[in-house]
Amino acid sequence: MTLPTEHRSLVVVITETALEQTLLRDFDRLAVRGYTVSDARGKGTHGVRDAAWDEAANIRIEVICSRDQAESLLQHLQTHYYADFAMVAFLQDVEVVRPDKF
Amino acid sequence: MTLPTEHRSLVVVITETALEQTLLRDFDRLAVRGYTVSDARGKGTHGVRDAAWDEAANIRIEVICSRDQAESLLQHLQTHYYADFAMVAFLQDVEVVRPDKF
Amino acid sequence: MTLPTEHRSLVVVITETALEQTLLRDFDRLAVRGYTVSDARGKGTHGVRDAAWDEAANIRIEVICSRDQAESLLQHLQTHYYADFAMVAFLQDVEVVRPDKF
Amino acid sequence: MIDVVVLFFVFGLAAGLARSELKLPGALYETLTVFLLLAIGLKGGEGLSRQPLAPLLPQLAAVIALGVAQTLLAYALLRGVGRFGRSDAAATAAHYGSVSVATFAVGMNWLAVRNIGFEPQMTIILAVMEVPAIMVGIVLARGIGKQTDWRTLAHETFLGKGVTLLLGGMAIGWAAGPDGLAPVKPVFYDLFKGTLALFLLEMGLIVSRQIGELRKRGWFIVGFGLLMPLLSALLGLATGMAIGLSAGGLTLLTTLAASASYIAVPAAMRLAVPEANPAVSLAAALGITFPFNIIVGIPFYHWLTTSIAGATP
Amino acid sequence: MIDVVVLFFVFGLAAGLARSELKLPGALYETLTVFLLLAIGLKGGEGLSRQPLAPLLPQLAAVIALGVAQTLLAYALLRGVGRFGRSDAAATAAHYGSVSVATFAVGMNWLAVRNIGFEPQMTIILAVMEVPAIMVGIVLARGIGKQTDWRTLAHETFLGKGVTLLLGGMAIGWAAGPDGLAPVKPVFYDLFKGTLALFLLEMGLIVSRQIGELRKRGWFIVGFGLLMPLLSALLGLATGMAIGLSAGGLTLLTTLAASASYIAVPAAMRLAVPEANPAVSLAAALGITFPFNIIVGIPFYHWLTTSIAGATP
Amino acid sequence: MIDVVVLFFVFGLAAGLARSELKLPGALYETLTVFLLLAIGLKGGEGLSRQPLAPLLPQLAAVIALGVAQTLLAYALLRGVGRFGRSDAAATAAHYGSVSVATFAVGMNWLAVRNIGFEPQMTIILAVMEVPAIMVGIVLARGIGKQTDWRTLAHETFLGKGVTLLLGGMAIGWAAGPDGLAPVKPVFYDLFKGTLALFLLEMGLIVSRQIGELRKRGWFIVGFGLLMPLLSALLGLATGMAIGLSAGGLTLLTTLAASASYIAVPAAMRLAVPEANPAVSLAAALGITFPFNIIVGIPFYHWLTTSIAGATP
Ligand SMILES: Nc1ncnc2c1ncn2[C@@H]1O[C@H](COP(=O)(O)O)[C@@H](O)[C@H]1O
Ligand SMILES: Nc1ncnc2c1ncn2[C@@H]1O[C@H](COP(=O)(O)O)[C@@H](O)[C@H]1O
Ligand SMILES: Nc1ncnc2c1ncn2[C@@H]1O[C@H](COP(=O)(O)O)[C@@H](O)[C@H]1O
Ligand code: NA
Ligand code: NA
Ligand code: NA
Repeated sequence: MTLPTEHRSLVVVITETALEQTLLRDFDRLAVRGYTVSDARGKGTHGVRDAAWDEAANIRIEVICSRDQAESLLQHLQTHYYADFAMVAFLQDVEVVRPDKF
Repeated sequence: MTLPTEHRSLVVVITETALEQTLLRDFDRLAVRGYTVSDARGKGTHGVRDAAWDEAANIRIEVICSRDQAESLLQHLQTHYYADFAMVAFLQDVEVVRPDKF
Repeated sequence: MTLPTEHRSLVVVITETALEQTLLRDFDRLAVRGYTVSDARGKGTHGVRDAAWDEAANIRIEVICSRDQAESLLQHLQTHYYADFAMVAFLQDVEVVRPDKF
Repeated sequence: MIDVVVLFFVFGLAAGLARSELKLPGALYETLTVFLLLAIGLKGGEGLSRQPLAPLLPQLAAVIALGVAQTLLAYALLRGVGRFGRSDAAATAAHYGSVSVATFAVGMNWLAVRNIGFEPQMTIILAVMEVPAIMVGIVLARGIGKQTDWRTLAHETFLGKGVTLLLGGMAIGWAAGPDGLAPVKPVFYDLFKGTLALFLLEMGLIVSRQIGELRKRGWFIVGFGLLMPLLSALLGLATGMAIGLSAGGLTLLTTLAASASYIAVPAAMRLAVPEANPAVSLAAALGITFPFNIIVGIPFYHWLTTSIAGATP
Repeated sequence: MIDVVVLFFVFGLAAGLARSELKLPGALYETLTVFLLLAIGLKGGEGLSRQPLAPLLPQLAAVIALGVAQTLLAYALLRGVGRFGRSDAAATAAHYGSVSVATFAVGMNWLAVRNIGFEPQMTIILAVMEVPAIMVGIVLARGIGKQTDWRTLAHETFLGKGVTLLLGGMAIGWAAGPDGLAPVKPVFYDLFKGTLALFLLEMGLIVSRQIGELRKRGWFIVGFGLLMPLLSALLGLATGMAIGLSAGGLTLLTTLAASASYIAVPAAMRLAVPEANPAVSLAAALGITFPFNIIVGIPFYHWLTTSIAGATP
Repeated sequence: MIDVVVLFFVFGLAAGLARSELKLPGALYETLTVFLLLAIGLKGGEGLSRQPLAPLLPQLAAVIALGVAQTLLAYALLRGVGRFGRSDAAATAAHYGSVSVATFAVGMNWLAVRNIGFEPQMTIILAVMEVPAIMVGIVLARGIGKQTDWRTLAHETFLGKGVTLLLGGMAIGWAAGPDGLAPVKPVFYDLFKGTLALFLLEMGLIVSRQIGELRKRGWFIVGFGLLMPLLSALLGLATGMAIGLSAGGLTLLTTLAASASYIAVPAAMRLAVPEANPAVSLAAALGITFPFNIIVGIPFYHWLTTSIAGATP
């Protein structure tokens, strides 16, 4: 059996919890149709963020979308947030069965 | 140094918390040997699910397995759940060092 | 538009919460520059770990780094932990826009 | 005067509607739920430990019939007047045929603040009334075919969080009796009202999220959410009089009948009738019926009880 | 004698500095915050329900001016003496021009343990004083240009968790009055001090994480974190005398002025002045000023109040 | 009569065995643990503040010896009779040579309900007895080689959550004394029993998950889990008589000796002796010994104390 799948991009953003509402509003404006958020902690160039309180907590956002939209999301993050916020973002390739959904 | 790795598939399912027990029972029946679950929230065609209470919460399930099993898992989800539940699922490629484990 | 991206490796480790501090100390020693941790539960050859209490809870660690470093992290885990701990680790390919950060 | 716990609900609702950043941790909501269910169970069990259990059986049979009747009535209205599809009608009817623990807790609190007593078996009636509507709803949606996995469903229903905690609390309260319970009363009794207040604050926030759905659905659902509890209340009142409850018990049974489930039933319907849209049922039960009952309904049901049924406190 | 709630803080601090494995769940910290904010609000609202509200207006105007003055003073010191860049100075100044609810709670507790009363409007003053410094800080960083999304910002500020819970609690307390509140007092009043103790234990752990940053920053930030509250305290004392507060009210207003925000302001600055380094402001406000105020400051401010201002309890 | 808090445990166990959907949030379990540890610490510290500390030293030496003796005895049984491998025997022995705070709390509650007093130093004995078995267990598994990272281990052990909270609570209780503690007693004292009840409900759920493992392991582990606490109890009783404890103190020390750690030791062994299978030790300590001790053991140990040792309450 071979399932007919199509390729899409997965954007993962790891950043400060304080940005959650702002980013999700941005995403809405950029016509993102869906996203998933979970809580995280971590370490990076902005130091240890151990989630002891909201100020030191991270979130992890995932968006599945077309390659084009993925690139414009990354571009948007780079322009507006990379300089001032604890943030990491990356792209991955995924296969989905309902291509029209993403 | 090059580590000898083998390729497997990673299935990621994002869906309603209410389905957790049901899906995990299904997976057991489909001979899945391991899975990982974490809590999430999100937005999609079924609206905003902000995890304020269980009814509006999501989970994120990961299964590492063979390509074949991954496809039959996706097939199973598509047949039984895609129509009626808030659910997103996708496939990715991963490299592992203990191929017999997955 | 095509965003100039570079490829890096993503190491994902799913293991017992009890190992969190130990692993993160190891990672620091292995010159890992950043990581992200989130809470999880799951099932594997060590049985069901349902996160009812810390003893039965899992964590999920992500590290983005060079392929070389990724392989030595996996090697380290294999040597020190695979035998005695509930642990799964795998590699994936990711694209990033700030290659010097990883 | 409106009870202070209801003011917490109104505050949560207002904060949610004003899109405040206020958000309570999920673990707190779950903890409050566990606490309230246990506390209600303990109190009921303590009362039952002081009386014989046998006379309960006919009362339980009566409230099971009450649950079935409410579900059928709601189904008829939703199909006939609301033009709902079969599955949606069945699922929503099950919500209204079942009961809401939070509404019960507000009713208990309303009586306690006014020093009106009620029968301890109200707790067991609460636990029992959760279930029949679920069964009826599934049969309405599916017929008595083999499609339904009744074993799993019975498991989910009888061993769900709500029923487990209510019955477990009752068993403990019954086994320990008033003296045995004394050590845990500073937590489970003295903190009940304050905890209920916090819980209702969260309920207000959750209810505020139903407004969008309500706006999409139009007026029928609002009308149904207001009318159905009143009809159910009358059925409840009649049942309560038939089984000979006191004024406080009558008010509580009427309140229970008027209430619509938003925890046990949605979870069960999601699995047993997945094609029904859960948003519609929740919008009605949570967005209309719950606020109506706790703000206006309970005092009105008590007035009904004392005036129409002639019961005296 | 040092209050027992402060001992919990010292313990948390010590455990954090000794790198103990002690870690409290994030949901507990959030829950304690919600509880304390609501409890402070309820208490203030209950008091206000017994007095006319009109005379409050000039007092509120005075404390708004106090907040603005503190922010400008802090900005001048940070720019002039500390050689901070514009954004960092503005953001840090906003922290010091605003107030800390935790410090206020310790002050309330200090007075309660000593049976010293204070005006109920102190709660509304607390809520009001959170805000002006944020506005001033943004204008200092940005000018009055169009870059700032004031609408979003006003939303974040006025409908943030802290202000929502304080004002909501006050509204409930005011509407319910002393009798109406009685049912929830076993939770929100009787458990206040113990809950504050647990909260301060967690604060101690959080403060201990600021030490690394402080070490990197050198002595100016330590000096500023000690001097600025003293200057603010004097401004607060003067303002309190001008608006005619009692001894307890004076102590609390002085404490409020001396305190530096570590919740509302960091969140607002993060979004409005993102280029400012949040670690610096937090290290000063949390790592120096907060411990100083709750351990040494509050008793000292009360002594100031009673001796210099000549107020008698 | 069985204590009400134990009924909560039985209920949790029954719900777990019946595969109920009941699940408490992880953050609640952690919060309850923190609360109980702090409360036990405060109570102990308050008592110690009223007596000289010097006479404690020989008592502490005696209980350290008691912990070492229990660990060696358990190791001998597991190796000799149970045919356990070296690592598994050492790790399991460490569980039984150490102590369980939850069992201690149930014992405290048992005495409190019966108005039987005990020495305040029991808390410090509890904290001290957590540790020696860990050291002995590691040496039994590894020898005194260099493989063990003793520094990290000492850190984990002495600065683990349990010891930190017990000692921190004691320090606060000792520094504040009875009067200083008064403001936080409505939380840490009055809510102790109810909180313990909720905690034991969760323990019941956790214990129910051990049954599968027990079934796999066969009868030796069940027998060991019942016999070992009885042997330890006798050692504890003898030690207690030697150091001159009161009847309540004797009962508690016997209970402590009989108890097996399921928090501190598993965590330490996981890191220091990773090749030992943690499931076996936990199944015995949690699945057999814990329920045995809290349901049957404590009343029996008290009976032993009063009859064999001739102590009078
Ligand atoms: N190399 C990395 N791998 C995985 N996560 C990272 C990495 N670097 C940073 N992070 C995550 O991204 C957050 C912000 O990173 P930074 O801006 O580097 O401080 C950190 O708190 C981590 O959670
Ligand atoms: N494009 C997407 N990218 C990432 N997650 C998504 C996406 N669409 C939906 N989701 C997640 O999947 C859940 C169910 O999706 P849906 O069935 O579209 O409502 C949502 O609540 C999100 O958590
Ligand atoms: N095939 C798998 N796919 C996804 N997660 C897994 C898989 N196997 C194990 N895990 C996760 O890794 C943890 C440890 O695995 P194990 O060592 O196999 O018990 C489990 O508790 C799961 O969370
Ligand atoms: Na009903
Ligand atoms: Na200030
Ligand atoms: Na022992």
